[in-house]
Amino acid sequence: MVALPEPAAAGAGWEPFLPGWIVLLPLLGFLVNGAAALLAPGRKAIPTWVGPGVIGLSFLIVLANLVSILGAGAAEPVVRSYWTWIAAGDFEVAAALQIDRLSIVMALVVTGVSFLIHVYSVGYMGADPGYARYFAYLNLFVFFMLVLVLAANFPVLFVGWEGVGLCSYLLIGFWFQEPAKAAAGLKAFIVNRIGDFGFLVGLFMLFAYTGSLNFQQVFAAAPQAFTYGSAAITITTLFLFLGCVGKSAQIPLYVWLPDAMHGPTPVSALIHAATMVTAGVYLVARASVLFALAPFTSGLVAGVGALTALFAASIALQQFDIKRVIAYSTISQLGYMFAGVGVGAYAAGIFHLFTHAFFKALLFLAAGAVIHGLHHAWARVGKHPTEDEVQDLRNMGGLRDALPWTSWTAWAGALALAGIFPFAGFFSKDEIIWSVGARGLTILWAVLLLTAALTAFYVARWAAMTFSGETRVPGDVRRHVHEAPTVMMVPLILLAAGSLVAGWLNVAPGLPFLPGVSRFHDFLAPVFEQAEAIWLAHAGEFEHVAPVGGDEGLWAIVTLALAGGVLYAVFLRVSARRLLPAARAPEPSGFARLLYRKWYVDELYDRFIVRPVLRASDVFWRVVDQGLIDGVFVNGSGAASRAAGWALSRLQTGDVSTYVVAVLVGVLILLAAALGG
Amino acid sequence: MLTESLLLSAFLFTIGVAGVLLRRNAIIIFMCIEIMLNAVNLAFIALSRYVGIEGQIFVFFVMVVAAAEAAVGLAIIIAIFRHYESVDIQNFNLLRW
Amino acid sequence: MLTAIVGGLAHNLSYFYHSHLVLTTLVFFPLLGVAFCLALRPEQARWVALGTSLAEFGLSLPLFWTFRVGDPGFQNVTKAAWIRDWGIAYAVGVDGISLLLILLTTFLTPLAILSTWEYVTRRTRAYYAMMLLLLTGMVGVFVALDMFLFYVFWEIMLVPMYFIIGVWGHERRIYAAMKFILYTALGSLLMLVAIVGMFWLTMQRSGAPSFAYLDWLRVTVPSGLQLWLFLAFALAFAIKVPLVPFHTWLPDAHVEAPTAGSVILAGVLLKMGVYGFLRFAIPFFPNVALDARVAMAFLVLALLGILYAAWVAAVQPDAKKLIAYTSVAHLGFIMVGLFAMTSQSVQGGILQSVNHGISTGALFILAGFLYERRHTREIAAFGGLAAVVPLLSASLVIVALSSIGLPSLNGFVGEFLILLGAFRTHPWVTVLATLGVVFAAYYLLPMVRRIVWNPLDKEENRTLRDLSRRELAIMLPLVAMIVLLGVYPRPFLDRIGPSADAFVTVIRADAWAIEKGQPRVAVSPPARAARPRAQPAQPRVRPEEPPRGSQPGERPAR
Amino acid sequence: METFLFTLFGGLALASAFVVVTARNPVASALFLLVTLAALAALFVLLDAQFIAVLQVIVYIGAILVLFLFVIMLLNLGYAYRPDVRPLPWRLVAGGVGLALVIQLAIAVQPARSLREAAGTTGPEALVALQQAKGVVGAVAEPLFSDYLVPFELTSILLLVGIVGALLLAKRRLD
Repeated sequence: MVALPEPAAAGAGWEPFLPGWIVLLPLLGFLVNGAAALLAPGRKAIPTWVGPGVIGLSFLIVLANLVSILGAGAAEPVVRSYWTWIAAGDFEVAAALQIDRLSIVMALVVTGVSFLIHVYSVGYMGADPGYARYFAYLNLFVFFMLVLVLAANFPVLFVGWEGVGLCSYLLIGFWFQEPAKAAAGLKAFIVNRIGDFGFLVGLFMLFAYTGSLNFQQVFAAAPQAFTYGSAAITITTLFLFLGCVGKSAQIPLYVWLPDAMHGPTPVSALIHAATMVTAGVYLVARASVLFALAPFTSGLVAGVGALTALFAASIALQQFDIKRVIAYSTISQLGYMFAGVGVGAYAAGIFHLFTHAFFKALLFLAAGAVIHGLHHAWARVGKHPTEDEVQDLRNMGGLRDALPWTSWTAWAGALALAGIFPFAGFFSKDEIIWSVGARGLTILWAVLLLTAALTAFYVARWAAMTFSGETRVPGDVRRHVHEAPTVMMVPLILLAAGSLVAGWLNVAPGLPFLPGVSRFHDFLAPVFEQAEAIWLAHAGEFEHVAPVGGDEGLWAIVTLALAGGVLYAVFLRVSARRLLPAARAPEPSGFARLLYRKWYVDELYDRFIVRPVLRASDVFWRVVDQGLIDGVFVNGSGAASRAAGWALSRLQTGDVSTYVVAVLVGVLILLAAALGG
Repeated sequence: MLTESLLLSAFLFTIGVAGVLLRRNAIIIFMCIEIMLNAVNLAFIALSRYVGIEGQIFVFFVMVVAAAEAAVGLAIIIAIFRHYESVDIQNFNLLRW
Repeated sequence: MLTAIVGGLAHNLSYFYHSHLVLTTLVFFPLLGVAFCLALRPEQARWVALGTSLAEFGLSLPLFWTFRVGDPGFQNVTKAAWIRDWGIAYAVGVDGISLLLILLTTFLTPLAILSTWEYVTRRTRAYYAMMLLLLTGMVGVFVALDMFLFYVFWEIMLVPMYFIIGVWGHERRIYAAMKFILYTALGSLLMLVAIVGMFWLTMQRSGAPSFAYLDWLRVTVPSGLQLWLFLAFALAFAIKVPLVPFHTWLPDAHVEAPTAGSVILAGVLLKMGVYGFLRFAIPFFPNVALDARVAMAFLVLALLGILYAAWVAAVQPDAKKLIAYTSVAHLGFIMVGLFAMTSQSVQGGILQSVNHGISTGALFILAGFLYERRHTREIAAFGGLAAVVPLLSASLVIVALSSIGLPSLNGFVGEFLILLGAFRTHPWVTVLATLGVVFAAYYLLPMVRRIVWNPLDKEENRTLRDLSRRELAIMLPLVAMIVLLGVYPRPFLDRIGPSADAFVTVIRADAWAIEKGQPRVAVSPPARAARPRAQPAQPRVRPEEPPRGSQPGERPAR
Repeated sequence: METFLFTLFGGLALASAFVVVTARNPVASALFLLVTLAALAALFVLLDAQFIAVLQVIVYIGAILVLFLFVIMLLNLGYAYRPDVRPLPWRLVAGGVGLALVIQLAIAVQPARSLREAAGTTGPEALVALQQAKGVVGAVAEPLFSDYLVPFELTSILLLVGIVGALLLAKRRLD
C-alpha cells in the first residue's frame, strides 16, 4: 500500500504511524481465514492465531498512534489518500483515511474491544464446525468498521457503513441451517438498507451544495454553503439522521437488533453492543458541524434518543431471554448517546459510547459464559433443550456459587450500566443527563432520569434472576455447570477492570468531593471546536442550574441515590421470591404483557408494512404484468389478428354461385361508374 | 334495327346470367353461359353493320373460344361427376381457403 | 536480428491498433469462425467457437490501451464508399461511449460459450455458428458510424438470438422467441421509417445523399417533425432497454433461452437500447431530449422500471425470471442517469451498463449452473447449498451483493454516480430512485437466502457437486472484474469521461443553437477545428429546493 | 316485312332462352337451347351476316349443342333428375342483379343512335357493298387471312390445347 505524497495537512507536522496497516491487517486476516474456511475447514490452528492476532497488531498500531498524538499534541486531522477511487466531471473522491483524535478514539474502542472478543470467541466457538468461517467474517467486520471510523470522506465512510451491515447480515445468519436465523440476518440487512437510503440522499444533497464529499472540504464549506437553520441543511441532516437511526437501531428502525440475538453471543457483544451500533453516534459526532447548523434536526435527534431510551428500557423490564434484556438495554443506552449529541454535548456522547462499549460487551460476554456453561451441563446430561430454553432467565438462578468469577464480573458490568458510583456508567451517563438538563430541555431531562431508574431496575432483575436466589436448574444438570475456560475469563476480567477504570478518565467538575478531571473532553475538544462554536453563537451557553434548580453535584447524588435504591430493592425482592421455571411460569398479564410482547411493534410492522408490500408485489406481477401488459396488449393483439383472419375466411363459402354474384356486382359497379362518369 | 337488336342482346344476356345464378346443375349453367355468349355475338353482329366487318370476325373467334371452352368444361364436369356421382355444384366446395 | 523482427512487429501492431483495421477485423473475424464451425465436426465446433471468441477478446483488449484517453471524439475512424449513389459508406469508429461496450461484448462471449459447454447436444455446429454471428452483429452495431451500416448490423444481431432462444431454449421457447422477435422487429421497423425520414431530410438540406452519422448530426430537423422522429427512434430503443411498458418480452426470453443466450441477452443486447439513446436518439434531436416534459416522461418510465420491476421481481418463483426483472430495474437506473443529462450521471450510466453486464451475466451463469445440476429453475427447489457447494454459494453471494450495489463492489460505483449526477437536475426523481437501493435488497437477498442458506432438507441437494474447473474458469474472471471495477474504476471512468462530458455539453449547445436557428455544433471527426474548449466550466447547478426553493437553480437551455 | 321477321325470331329466341333456364329436364333445356341458337342464326341473316349465320348453325348447333346432348346422355342426367333451382333468397338475388343489369344495359344501349350518326358515313350500305364486291364469305375471309392471320393461327393452338385438355380430364384413370 504505497501512500501518495499527501498535500501537507495542517498541524504540527505529526505523522501517523502506518495508518494503512490498521485497516489492511484485518483484511489480510479475512483473506487468510476465508481461504482456511474454504480449503481446510477442519484445521483450527490458523484461525485461532490469525484471527485475534491480526486484531491485536492493529490495536497496537492504534495505541502507538494515540501515544504519538498525545506526545505531539497534534490537533489537526491528517489525511492519507492511497488512490483516486471515483473521478467523474467535477466530482472526485479518493480512497483516503483520516487520522484525527475522534477517529483514533473510535479505532481504539473498535480494535480494543474486538481483540478481547476475538480471544473470547476462541473458547466460545471452539466446538463449532464453521470456526474458520466465523473468524473470517469477524475479521472482515473489524476491517469494515475501521474503514468506517477512519474514512476521510463520506463515500469511503459509506463503504464501511454498508460493509458492517453486510457482516452483521452474515454473522447473525451464521448458523444458516435454521431458517429463523437466516431470516433475522435478512431483516437486519433490509432495515439497515432503509437507513442507508437516507444516508445516500443526504450525501447527494451535501454534494449538490458543497460540491465535494471530503470531510475537510465539506465541513470547511458548510457554514457558507448552508445558512443556519435553513431548509437545505435541515433536510440534509434529517436524511443523514435517517441513516443513523437505521444503523444504531433507534425508533422506528430498531426492530432488527433484538432479532440479531440469533447470532452467536460474541457477535452480539462486538457488533450489537460495542461497535456497529455506535456508528450512528459516530456519524453525528463526525458531522457535528452540519448538525450544529440545523437546530431542528439536533432537537429531533435528542428527542428520538430520549424516547428510544425510555421505550427500550420499558420493554427490557419484562424480557426473559438473557440476551434480549441486554439488547434492549443497548438500544436504550444508544438513546442516551443520541440525546447527548443531540443537545450539542458531543464529547459527553462519545464518552458514554466509550464507557458503554466496555460494560455492555462485558454483560454480553458474561451472558455468553453462562450460556456456554449451561450448554455443556445440559449436553453432559444428554438432553438438548432448544436455544430459547437454555437462555431463559426463568430456567436459571443461584448460579453464583457454580460460576463465581462470571457472576462477579457480571455484577461489575451491571453496576456500571446502572450508573453506580465508582463504575464508569455513573460518570458518562450522568454527564449526558446533566447536559440535557443544562440545555433547558426539562421533559427530556425528566425522561432520562426516569430511564436511569428503569435501567437500574432491569439490570438488577437480570443479574438477580441469573445468579442469586434459589436455583431453578434441575439437580442433575446443576452439578455439571462449571466456569468457562480461562481463554474466556481473561477478557471478562479485563473488561470488568475497564468498566471500573474507564469512568475516571473524565470526572465532571461539578461533582462534590471529587477532583475534576477532563482528560477525555480535552482530548476531543479540537474535533468539536467548530460545532461547539456554532452552538455557542446560536443556542448559548450550557446553564449551570438544572431546569428545576439545584446544581450538577446535587443532581448527581440524587441520580446515584435513585439508581442505587432501585437496584438494591429489586435485588432483594427477586432473590427472595420463589420463581417458577419457564415451562410452568404463566405469561405476564396486563401492562406487563404489553411490555413482554414488545408493545406488539413487530406484529404491527408485519401487518402494515411487510405483508402489504408482499401482497402488492404479487398483485403487480399477476395483475399488471401478466394480465394487463402481457395478456391484453401482447397476446391480446396476437389473438385479435387471428380472430380477424378467421372472420375474413368465412367469406369464402365454397359455393360457386356466390362468387358469380360477387363478380356481377363488380360488373354492375363498373358499368355504373362508366355510364355515370 | 340496331337498338332493337342491342336491347334483345341485353335481355338474352340477362336471362343467361339469371340462369347461371339460379340453377345448380352444371350442364344447365353451361348452357346459360352459351346463351350469354350468343347474346354478345348478336350485339357484335348488329354493330358490325355500321362499324365494319371486324365485328363478324370477332364473332368468329368467339365461336372458336366457345367451342374450346365447352369441350374442356364438359370434360371437367365428367371428371368431377366420376368423383362425386352428381353434377350439383354445391358439392364442389373445395374452392375455398 | 531478433530485435529487428520484434521492432517490425511492434511497429506494425501499433499501426494496426491506430488504424481502422482493428475495428474491421473485430467485426468480420467471427465470420471466419462461423465458417469453420459449420465445416468441421460437431465436437470440434465448440472448440472453434471458444478459440475464435477468445482470439476476438485478445484482439480487442489492446484497444483499451491504445485508446487516446483525453479525446472525446471518434477514433480509429475510416470511411469507404459502399453504395455510392445512395451515399451509403462503410464507416466505423470508436469513442469513449462504445469502447467499453465492445470490450464487454468480447469479454462476455467466450464466458457465455464456456457456460453451455456440455449443455448443447443437438445441432451444435449451428449453435456455435449462431453465437459467433451474434458476436459480429453486436460488435458491428457498436462501431458503425453509418446509419445504414448500423441498421444492417442491428438486424444481423436479432436473427441469431431468435434462433438461440427458439431452437435451443427450454419448454416455452417458441412463444418466447416469437415474442422477442416481434417486439424488437416492431421497434426496429419504426426506426427504419425514422432513418428513411432523416435520410430525406439530409437530402433536402445538403443536396447530396448521405447516411453518415456525422452528417446527420448537423441536420436541423423541422420542429414539427422532431418529436415524431425522436419517438420513433426512442420506441425502438425503449423496447430494447427495456423501459417498463415494453419489458414483458425480457422475462420470457431469459427464462427460455439457454444460459449463453441469457448472458449475452442481458449483458449486451439490453445495452443496445442504452447505446441507441446515447448515440442516436438524443444527439439527433437535442431539443426534444432536453424538453422538460419529454425528459420527465422518460424519467418517470425509468423510475417505474426501478420500483415496479423490483416489486415484481420479489415474488418470482423462477430464479431466471427474477434475475430478468432485476435487469429491468438496473436498466431503469441507467436510463435515469441518461435523461438526467449531467456529466456524472451519464458517465455513471455508461459505467453501470458495463457493471450490469458483468454482474447480471454472472447471475445468469450461476442460475445456469444450478439448472445443469438440478434441471429446475424454481428457487424453492434449492436450500442450504452453503453446506454442500461452498464455492458456488460464495460466488452467488458475491455476485448478488455486487448486483444490489454493495459499496466496494462494482454495482455501487455506477449507481452512486448516476444518483449523484441526477440529483443536481432532478432531486425528487433521484430520491425515489434511491429507494431502488432498498428494493434491491428486498428482491435479491431473499432469493440468495432461500437458495444458499435455509435448512438442507431436500435429498437431491445433498449430492450436488461443487464448481468444476471449467465453471471456476468462468467465475474467476467475472468476480475479479466485479472487485476491480468496485475498487479501482479509475481507468474505465477516464475513458468514458471526455466522451460523456462532450455528449452533455454538445447536446446543450446544439439545443441552444437550434433554438436560435444557428448551425449545429456537432462533434465532428477527430480533426476537430472550430469547437469550444472541451468543457466550458460546468456551473455547479444547484438543484431547485425540494419543497421550498431558496436557491434559484440555473436552468439548462430549454 | 323485315321488322316482322326480326320481332318473330327475337321473341322466339327470348322465349326459348327463358325455357332453357326454367326447364327441369336438362334434355328439354338442351333442345330449347337449339331453338334459341336457330332463332339467333335467323337474326344474323337479317343483319346481313349470312356467313356467320351459317357458321352458327354448323359450329354452334352442330358441334357444341351436340356435345352437350352427348354429355347429358353420357352422364345419364335426363333420368331421375331432382329439381335443382335454388331457394327463394337466391331467386331474389338473381332477380335483383338481372333487373339492375337490364336497366344498365338499356341505358348503355341508348347512345347507339349517336353511334350510328358518328358512323353515319358507312351505314349498313357499306357492308352490303363490301359483300357485293368480295362475296359474303370473302368479306369475312379476306381480312381474316390478312390482318387477323396471327389470332387465326392462335385459335388453332387453342383448339389443340382444348382437345388435349378434354382428353386428359375425361379419361378414366387407369393407374
